Amino acid sequence: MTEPLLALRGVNKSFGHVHVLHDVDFDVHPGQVTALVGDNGAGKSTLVKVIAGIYGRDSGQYLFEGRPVDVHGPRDVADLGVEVVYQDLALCDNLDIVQNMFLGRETRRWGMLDEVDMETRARETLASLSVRTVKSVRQSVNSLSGGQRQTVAIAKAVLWNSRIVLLDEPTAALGVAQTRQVLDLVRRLADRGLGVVLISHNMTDVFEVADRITALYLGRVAADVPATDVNHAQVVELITAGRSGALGLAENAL
Amino acid sequence: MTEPLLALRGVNKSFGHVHVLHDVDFDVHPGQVTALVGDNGAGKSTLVKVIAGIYGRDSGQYLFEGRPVDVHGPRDVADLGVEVVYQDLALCDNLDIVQNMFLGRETRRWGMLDEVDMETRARETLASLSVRTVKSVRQSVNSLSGGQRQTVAIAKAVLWNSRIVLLDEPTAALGVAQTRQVLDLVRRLADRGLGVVLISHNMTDVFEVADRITALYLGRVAADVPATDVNHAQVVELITAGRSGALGLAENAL
Amino acid sequence: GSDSEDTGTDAGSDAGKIGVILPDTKSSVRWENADRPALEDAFDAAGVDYDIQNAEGDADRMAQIADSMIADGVTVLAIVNLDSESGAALQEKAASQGVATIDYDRLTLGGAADYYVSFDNNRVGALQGEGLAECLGEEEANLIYLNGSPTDNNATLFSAGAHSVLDEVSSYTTVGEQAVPDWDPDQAVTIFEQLYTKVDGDVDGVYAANDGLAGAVISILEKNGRAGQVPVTGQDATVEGLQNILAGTQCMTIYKSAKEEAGALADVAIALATGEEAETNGTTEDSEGGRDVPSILLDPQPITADSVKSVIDDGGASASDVCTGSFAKFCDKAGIS
Amino acid sequence: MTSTKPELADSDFAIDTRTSTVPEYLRAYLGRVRGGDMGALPAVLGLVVLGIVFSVTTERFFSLLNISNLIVQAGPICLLAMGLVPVLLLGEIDLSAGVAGGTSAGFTALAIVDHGQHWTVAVAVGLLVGALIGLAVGALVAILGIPSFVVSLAFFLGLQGVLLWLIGEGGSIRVADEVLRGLTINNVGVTAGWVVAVLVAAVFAGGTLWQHRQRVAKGLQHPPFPVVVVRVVAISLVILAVPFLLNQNRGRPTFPIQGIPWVLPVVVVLLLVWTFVLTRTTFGRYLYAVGGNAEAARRAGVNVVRIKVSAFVFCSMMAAASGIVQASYTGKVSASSGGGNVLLYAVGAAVIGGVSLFGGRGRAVHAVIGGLTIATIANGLPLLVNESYANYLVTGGVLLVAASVDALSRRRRSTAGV
Amino acid sequence: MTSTKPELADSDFAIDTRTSTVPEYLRAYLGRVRGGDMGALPAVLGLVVLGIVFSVTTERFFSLLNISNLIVQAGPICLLAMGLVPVLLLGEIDLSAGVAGGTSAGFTALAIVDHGQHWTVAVAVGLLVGALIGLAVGALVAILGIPSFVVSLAFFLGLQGVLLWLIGEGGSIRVADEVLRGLTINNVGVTAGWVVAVLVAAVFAGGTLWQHRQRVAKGLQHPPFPVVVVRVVAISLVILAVPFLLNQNRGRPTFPIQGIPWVLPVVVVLLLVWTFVLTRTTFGRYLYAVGGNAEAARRAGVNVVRIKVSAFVFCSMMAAASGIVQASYTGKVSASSGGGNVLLYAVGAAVIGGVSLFGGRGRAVHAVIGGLTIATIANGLPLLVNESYANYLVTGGVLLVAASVDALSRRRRSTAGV
Ligand SMILES: Nc1ncnc2c1ncn2[C@@H]1O[C@H](COP(=O)(O)OP(=O)(O)OP(=O)(O)O)[C@@H](O)[C@H]1O
Ligand SMILES: Nc1ncnc2c1ncn2[C@@H]1O[C@H](COP(=O)(O)OP(=O)(O)OP(=O)(O)O)[C@@H](O)[C@H]1O
Ligand SMILES: O[C@@H]1[C@@H](O)[C@H](O)OC[C@H]1O
Ligand SMILES: [Mg+2]
Ligand SMILES: [Mg+2]
Repeated sequence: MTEPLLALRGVNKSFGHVHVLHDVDFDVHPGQVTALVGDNGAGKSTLVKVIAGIYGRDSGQYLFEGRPVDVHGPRDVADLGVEVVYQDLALCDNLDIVQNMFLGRETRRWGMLDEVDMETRARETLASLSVRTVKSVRQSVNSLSGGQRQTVAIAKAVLWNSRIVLLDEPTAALGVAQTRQVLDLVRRLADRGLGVVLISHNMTDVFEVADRITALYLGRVAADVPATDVNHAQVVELITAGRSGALGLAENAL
Repeated sequence: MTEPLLALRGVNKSFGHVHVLHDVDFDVHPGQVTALVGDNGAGKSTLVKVIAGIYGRDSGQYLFEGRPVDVHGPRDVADLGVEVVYQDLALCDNLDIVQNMFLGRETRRWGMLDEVDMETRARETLASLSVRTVKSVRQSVNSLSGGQRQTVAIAKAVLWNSRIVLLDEPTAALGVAQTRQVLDLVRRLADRGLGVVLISHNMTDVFEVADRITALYLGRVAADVPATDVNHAQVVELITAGRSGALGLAENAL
Repeated sequence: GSDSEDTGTDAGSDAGKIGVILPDTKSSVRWENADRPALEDAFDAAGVDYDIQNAEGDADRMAQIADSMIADGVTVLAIVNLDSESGAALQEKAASQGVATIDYDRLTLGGAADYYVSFDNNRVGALQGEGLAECLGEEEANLIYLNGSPTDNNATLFSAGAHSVLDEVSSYTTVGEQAVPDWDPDQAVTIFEQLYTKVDGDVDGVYAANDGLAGAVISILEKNGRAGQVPVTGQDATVEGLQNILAGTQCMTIYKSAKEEAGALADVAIALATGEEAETNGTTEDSEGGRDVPSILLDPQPITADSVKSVIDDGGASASDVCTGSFAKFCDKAGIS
Repeated sequence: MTSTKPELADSDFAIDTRTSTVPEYLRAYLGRVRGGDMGALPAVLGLVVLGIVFSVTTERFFSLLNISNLIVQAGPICLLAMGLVPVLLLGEIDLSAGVAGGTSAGFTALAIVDHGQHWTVAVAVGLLVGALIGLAVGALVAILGIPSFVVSLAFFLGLQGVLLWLIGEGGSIRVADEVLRGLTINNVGVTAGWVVAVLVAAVFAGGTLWQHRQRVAKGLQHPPFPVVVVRVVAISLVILAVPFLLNQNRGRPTFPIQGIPWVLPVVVVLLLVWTFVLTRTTFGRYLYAVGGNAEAARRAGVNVVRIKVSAFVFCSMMAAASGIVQASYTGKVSASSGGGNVLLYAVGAAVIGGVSLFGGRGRAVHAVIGGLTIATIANGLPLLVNESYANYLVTGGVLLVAASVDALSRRRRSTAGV
Repeated sequence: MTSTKPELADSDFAIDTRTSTVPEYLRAYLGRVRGGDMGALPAVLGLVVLGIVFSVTTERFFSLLNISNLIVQAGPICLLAMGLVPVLLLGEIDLSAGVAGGTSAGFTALAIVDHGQHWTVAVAVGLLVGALIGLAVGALVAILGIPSFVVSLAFFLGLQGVLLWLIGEGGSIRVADEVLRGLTINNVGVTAGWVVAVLVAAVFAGGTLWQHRQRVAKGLQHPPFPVVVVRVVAISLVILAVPFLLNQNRGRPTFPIQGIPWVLPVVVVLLLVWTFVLTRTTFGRYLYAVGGNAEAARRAGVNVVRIKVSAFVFCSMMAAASGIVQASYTGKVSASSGGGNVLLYAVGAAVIGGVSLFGGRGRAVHAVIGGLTIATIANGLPLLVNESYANYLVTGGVLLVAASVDALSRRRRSTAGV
């Protein structure tokens, strides 16, 4: 197997007295789709936010291309070439679609915002994601439907030449056609050599695109296996019980 | 077929110059699960909010048990016995789980909030929805995971003895087990004689629980048919193209 | 509490401590710039322990300071009240704790002060009125009144005093009158500019309650090319006022010597603290309390271009402050150095 | 839906219902504190720091006389800040509360002076005026939807006009009533003070223990019993310390002053009332809900307009109470009563105490702690500096220090880096 | 990801890129207005209503002399309110801006009086002082995380101390410089006024047309050409009306006054600068983003701390400019400069103009319109009433009316009942 692009080792994270992540090891491999699965509240989004630099770690290592890196905030992570679609979307409701998509990466011309360029590129990217019924890319995002908002968040992340893309339940609010587009996109990104992490509760989707599956159970990694080594039922067992046959956490760890 | 419990006739709704709902007729039958399907941005959530009294109508009738009713806000609708789970959840982040679940319907004893009663009932309802990993029902909801939040919103709606329950993509963020519970719940509610409306992009779920399917296309009702009369592929066609064979909007309406 | 811990200078250690509460910093610059140093000098010279505070225009704060001072062992308390009622309440409370009180500059109607040391505020207004009349002469004249803060009792008295003089002159017409909130010179400019605009500039004299307001008036007169042509009154003999008088843009001001007033206060306070009778030069009737308050009353002096020098000679302002920049040449002319 | 009573699996809310051991409880508490959830702790810390600074720099600060001064001086700002709490909880502001207090007090004073009314009637008139003002402000905000900053700015100005008109330029009205004036001058009798304090302590202890038993009986989340006992004992001691200290003579030998100043029970009672309203009634619950997410509250059927209007009404009524206490202290109502920076200080007090200006977070006790902090600054400073400019400078500086202690200790580790 | 250029289906953004016809455009515009999205329209409406009321009740209001008075009087509040915009966009507040302006102006005046500096140097000193104050406030807010209300309240007090100390013995400091004083007293030469106005109108027209062509060429959303032309002509006419009116003599025959007051170009230039910064630079974009959703902005890599600190720095620098203009008008800096209610009025101006106190919404021009509204009230009232109490009452009332016009017209129909 290739060396992981990004790796966490022994990461712990608590909120006050709530210990959410326990000694988590997690790898992102280039050219692969890693599905991160787990029950509600297992700690998937927390893990994503730790990777994204939104939350600090209480302990544990953060390695990029095998080297430990100092991560102090989302900016540092973005500089490594990591893009994230958050479950809670994180859009600025008072800004329009274009402004949200380019937030923090505005293109400029003579020091001024190049609205023409940004608007054109936003339009293209959205069209490629089967966005329909959006009347205008200059609509403010608070007037968008749930699925439209999610599409904007996804479009925002894939607009850049990044090396890793993390998607936290990106298709939860999407329609049939849009979900199709996003799954295709996920596959395409991995085929282009990016490391892709996909969080989803939909096992059909997971098995369709994932190369590896990492299962979290109550904040612990229950399994990290090639997708071809497990079946649907086993993954569901890992998610709901933390173990499935030989796979999963040792009895005493539960 | 039974008389509809709740019916909309010829409803139109615009936001500024964006015409979102066009002459929509919509029925909710007692004892049935009506699936409301449609592409992202088709107007499903808007329709739900019109029914819930969140948005006023620009025109059209609102009938309850065949009689026109005056609806001026969510309170009026709640008084009719209609409960809603909104897609955007609408929880107060600064309140805890119990407080959110009972918001607007607090139980009181000697004029004071009866925390003991509310806490007990909240705990029971949540347990019945397979909520796990929530450390305490006194946790404030802003510290909950996406799925946990969604469960709280659902629990809030089913806590009451209502006559109609509208659920806008209630399982979008839920895990496998939790989704199971909610689908079972939906069926149980209908079996108890309630009118249930379920919005979902997941066709498998729709076909599992729905008695009728209403498809919206660009704000127009493309079809309103018994679930047994259509198949998966037809519904997807209705959603994405507005028509499927003889079903759907007339060519010139598109 | 006991007074023994006081770290006062030797002479006054058993005289207790004297507290003075000044009213504010905004209505006039005199309180912090003239009265405070003069009081400090007087008390230092007498060798008594003292504490001088400023209530920042807030009667509530004044009551708090009074409490603190009493808690701190002050036995004689002098106040410049912000209005009679709050002063009276404060004095009543002080008296109930065995603390003697003095009215400084402003008489507290219905109060309990043992002594009153001051100039007469009604008289100040009258002097302003007389000054303006002198600058205007007998001819027909349209007057505008720019009064002090509507919430300051003194301002009401000043205005009444001025009216009592000017209303008697039949050739004068009042064409505008307005109070300036908080004596704020910034707001005063707009208010005056609008009063001026309202009569289309048809103004011949302006009653401004103090030098700060006078400065605001002059600013607008300058803009309209009429500074120096329209006489303006003032009060307090501040640097700004004296400069404007020298430059000919202000008609007069009122000089209330802080040195005299503070010295008188110190004498009375020390007498009270040591249990002696203070020397007074009369009594003032407190119409509300129905009593005559033993008083030391000093003379307010109207100041015009000719008498600016007397203020400086008296130490009411320093020549170096007044004669800066473009004003040096006027000082030379007036023989001030 | 609650007819079925499913067994609660151990992973569900197990931790929730079990009695935790004392060390577990303390660890959880520390965890919460480290997580940034500390209630009034930082504000109290700021106040303590301030107290220490003043006692070190000026010897008089900790004298009995000064402490009782401080209590009286803090009364009006505590009341005003407490009144602002419901409005701030909504994420709104009421710039007019200060002058509303002045105006109401003006009516109260006039009722006594000009109409010879009994003080109870006069106070009722004042509170009524406050309520009407609040009704007007609240209606404009909640029904017309004008931003509360602008509405209350307009009332801030307009009410100064009303007050001026009421008492005339430069004038003022005396609080000519023994009882009202006594509110800030007189003290509760020594025996009465003891009796009341003991009663309050007993009721508090009884209530807390009863509540604990309730929760244990119903299998709800509860702290370990020893923790409850320690808390009850500690708070009872604090309550009893009040008469113990204030019943000593703090006047001069010739003018003995002893007993609890009447203001204290007034503030304490209102604090209890507001704590009750905010935590135990639906109105209080809805204040938090609307402040947290007005749309969610509306969807839940909360009558947002009514909640908003009521908040402004109660705010102005508390302001009226504050204005009356202030008038009692100053002995009069003048045209500038409640004007100036009174309101800014009160809002500052609430914010320092821990109330959020963005709505949804804060308690009545925060306002009192913040009010005490501001009053302590005002009380301690004259003991420290003289010149006006220094006074301003030091006030600003000390305010900043008090707020920094709060901010620094409140800072969440969770969002910080590793 | 943008390497593939998919054909845009008709349903995608068809409406977006097509040139709409004029009736279509107007219908869409009306729809937007009815939907509550009206920009500065309601504020302008409020201002117009106010203007009509004053012209009807007092004959002097619409005289040329008074209009130029108004322009000068509105200068300082417009500048201050504009400075507050970036801070308000963040959802923060700066109570100290007014006195920061007074203090900065104090330094400027002293640099001239005591140190004989050239006015340019003196103004630079004032702006620098402003920047430093803003830096301190901003750092405490953004880095320590103390609520801006409290930090700026502390500075509001502290800076009054600084100003008192600065002014010292003299009690006030004159603005002893012809140029600075001329800012509010003198006028732009008649010819120069015409030249500048024509130039501005030409640049505006050219810029707008060029931008329109750009958008049409790139196939982006754009209004129909006739609409653009009408807008260009209308605004150019307004620009040219200024010298047309103000170049007439408005003084008395003996002392002719004509030309555009210097304040006007100063305000207009700063308005253009701020409009540019807010709409065309990343800094401006980030102000909106942080105000709309600070966490989203942080996740997008925006340096939130830097944005916040800069906003406070710019705010205080604008306040310094405002303070200097005010000092020029008053002729001096005094202890009360920038104190009192100056700041509340400025915030009120911004809010009336359409800036949200909750952050994320507002433009520079809103501050100017709101500032004009407040200045109009202060300008018209002394023409109307004399009694102090009536003055307060009417000010409050008029403010309320101006704000109601705004609120009522802004109310969204969408959330109302059927
Ligand atoms: N700020 C916080 N404070 C306290 N607890 C938190 C906080 N954030 C998350 N948690 C808790 O941490 C656990 C993990 O949450 P997380 O959001 O990572 O779950 P998840 O795996 O993404 O679940 P879902 O599938 O529902 O999105 C949950 O139990 C949640 O309640
Ligand atoms: N407040 C609003 N202002 C303007 N347009 C709006 C507003 N709310 C919704 N819309 C538009 O109305 C259309 C329907 O939105 P709605 O939320 O009802 O879609 P939906 O069917 O629920 O979609 P999804 O499956 O993505 O949740 C969308 O195109 C949306 O952009
Ligand atoms: O001297 C004056 C003082 O008496 C008054 O109260 O305030 C203004 C001053 O000018
Ligand atoms: Mg999650
Ligand atoms: Mg939806």
